[in-house]
Amino acid sequence: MLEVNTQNAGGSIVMTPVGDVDLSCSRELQGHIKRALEGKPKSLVVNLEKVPYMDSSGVATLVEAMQIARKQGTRLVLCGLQDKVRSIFEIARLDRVFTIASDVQAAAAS
Amino acid sequence: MLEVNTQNAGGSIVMTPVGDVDLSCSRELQGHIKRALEGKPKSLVVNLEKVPYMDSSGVATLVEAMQIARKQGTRLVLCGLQDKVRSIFEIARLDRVFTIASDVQAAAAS
Amino acid sequence: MEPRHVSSQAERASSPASTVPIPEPTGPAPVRVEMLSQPRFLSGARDLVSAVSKRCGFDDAACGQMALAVDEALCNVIRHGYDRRPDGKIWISLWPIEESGKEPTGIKIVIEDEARQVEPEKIKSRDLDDIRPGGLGVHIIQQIMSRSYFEKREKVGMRLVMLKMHNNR
Amino acid sequence: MEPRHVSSQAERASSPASTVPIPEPTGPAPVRVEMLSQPRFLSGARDLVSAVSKRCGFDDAACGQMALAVDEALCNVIRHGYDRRPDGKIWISLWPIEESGKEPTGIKIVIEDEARQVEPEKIKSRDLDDIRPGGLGVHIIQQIMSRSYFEKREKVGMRLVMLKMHNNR
Ligand SMILES: Nc1ncnc2c1ncn2[C@@H]1O[C@H](COP(=O)(O)OP(=O)(O)O)[C@@H](O)[C@H]1O
Ligand SMILES: Nc1ncnc2c1ncn2[C@@H]1O[C@H](COP(=O)(O)OP(=O)(O)O)[C@@H](O)[C@H]1O
Repeated sequence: MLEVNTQNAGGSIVMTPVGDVDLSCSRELQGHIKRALEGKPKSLVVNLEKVPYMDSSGVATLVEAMQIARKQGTRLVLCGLQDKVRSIFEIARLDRVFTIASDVQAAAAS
Repeated sequence: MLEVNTQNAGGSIVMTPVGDVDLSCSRELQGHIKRALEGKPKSLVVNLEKVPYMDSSGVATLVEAMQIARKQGTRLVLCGLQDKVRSIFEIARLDRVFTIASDVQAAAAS
Repeated sequence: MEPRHVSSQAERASSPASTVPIPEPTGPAPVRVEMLSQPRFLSGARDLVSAVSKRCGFDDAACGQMALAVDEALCNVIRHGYDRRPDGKIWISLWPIEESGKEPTGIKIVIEDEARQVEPEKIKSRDLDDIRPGGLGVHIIQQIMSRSYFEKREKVGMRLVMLKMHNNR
Repeated sequence: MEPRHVSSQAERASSPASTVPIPEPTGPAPVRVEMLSQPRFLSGARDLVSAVSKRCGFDDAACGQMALAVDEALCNVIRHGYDRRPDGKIWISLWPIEESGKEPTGIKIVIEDEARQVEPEKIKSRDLDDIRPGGLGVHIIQQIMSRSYFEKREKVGMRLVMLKMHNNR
């Protein structure tokens, strides 16, 4: 159900989910992220510009991803957060725990 | 409840409602339009670019406006129809009954 | 009084029927809204219908149209059924149309009230060429839905059954 | 089984209470959704809550947050209450908070289920500094709402009462 576009350029992956991320599809996103991390890429950018809404099941998936990424030395960056998505990160005080860039370009440069 | 911005330039009125037009506010729109028509302006442009949604109670208000306008010689033009609003005019086969322009500029020139 | 099931159809008046039978879900609806007959709740009902339709596999344009059809039906209940009384009850029931385990192929939407009963065959819009304010709601519903029909509920009120399939048959 | 009223509160556990009492509407809710415990219906519930909140005078950001709070509460009922069983019932009831004839000053939202009963005081999120996946839903609800509390329903299931005022008190 959840469309996820993934681009791999020289060991750096940009993943762009499309649509609301809630309990009905957060496991799907989890699957995509886990498969991407398995290859131990240099970096994984999760581009949220096409995600108008996310609930805490989506956030949990990203926290898990961050923990796996840290352990294996993959740089995990979130970017393109829309207002509603930014809001949940702020309420959960995770906006300072994640590396958050404005867009994919900034994420690559960060 | 319904925000309606009205500009009067030399006997030509441009009216811009903001928000959904449904049964909860179509009478309000009706009031605004009737007051505008009372002055027998040369033209009345109803700019719908800020109306994401309209139901048949809104359409009825515009049909009534058209009938009053015709009688008194006011030119009534609709413009800026978003997809969902265009769809109801098409279903009701009123898209050819009204003069419909793309935007306010085109409406003035039409 | 409260409708739990859509029962078998007595006194049914069909809109132009499609030839292929549509598998109508029965049993309690997985999503049901109960609302008072107040125009301020129309937007909530619309947005719920649109979101559930989306999850039934319809594209954004179709979801918007389904929201419009439901809005028109609710407006009619508020205006004609309850004469704009604000304390009438309206129920909107939604069923994804699906074979178990498969993706939905359509949606069934039923609107019920406890308002005035009218003969189903009397519920129709004006001639489209007879242009005047109003008289479009039922036409809009029929255009948008694959199939729709009104019926009298068992004791009080009316029921409008609307079916929409992906392939519009 | 079906909740028609929110009755007086026994076994209530309050979240950090505001000092000013909020006028809680009683009686049947003017809008109520009954849904099965399936994640695919979350988006419909969210969009309805957001649209009704809008009609209660909240700005878009607040409406989005209220939709999030309800989503979190529903997720918890689905996961913890019903252990992801798809056939549990959930009720969402909405009341504009208003004096008659005046514009609403807030909204009351109640979520009820027939699922496992737990002690209200045991329902809480993880420490925010103890970063791990999950454990945020209850915190999010408390942050967004002016006031919220869980209680056991009379016979089966839980009830979550959420109040949000314009001035957030
Ligand atoms: N829920 C209803 N209860 C009673 N009568 C209805 C209902 N819905 C529609 N009608 C009847 O059908 C007619 C056509 O409805 P519609 O096409 O929506 O146009 P309008 O409501 O503007 O008259 C109405 O005028 C009314 O007589
Ligand atoms: N509706 C519920 N029924 C039973 N237990 C609940 C419910 N909601 C929350 N809880 C309990 O409260 C805890 C905290 O919930 P939450 O903050 O949403 O985090 P999470 O659900 O990720 O654990 C849950 O782990 C659960 O034990």
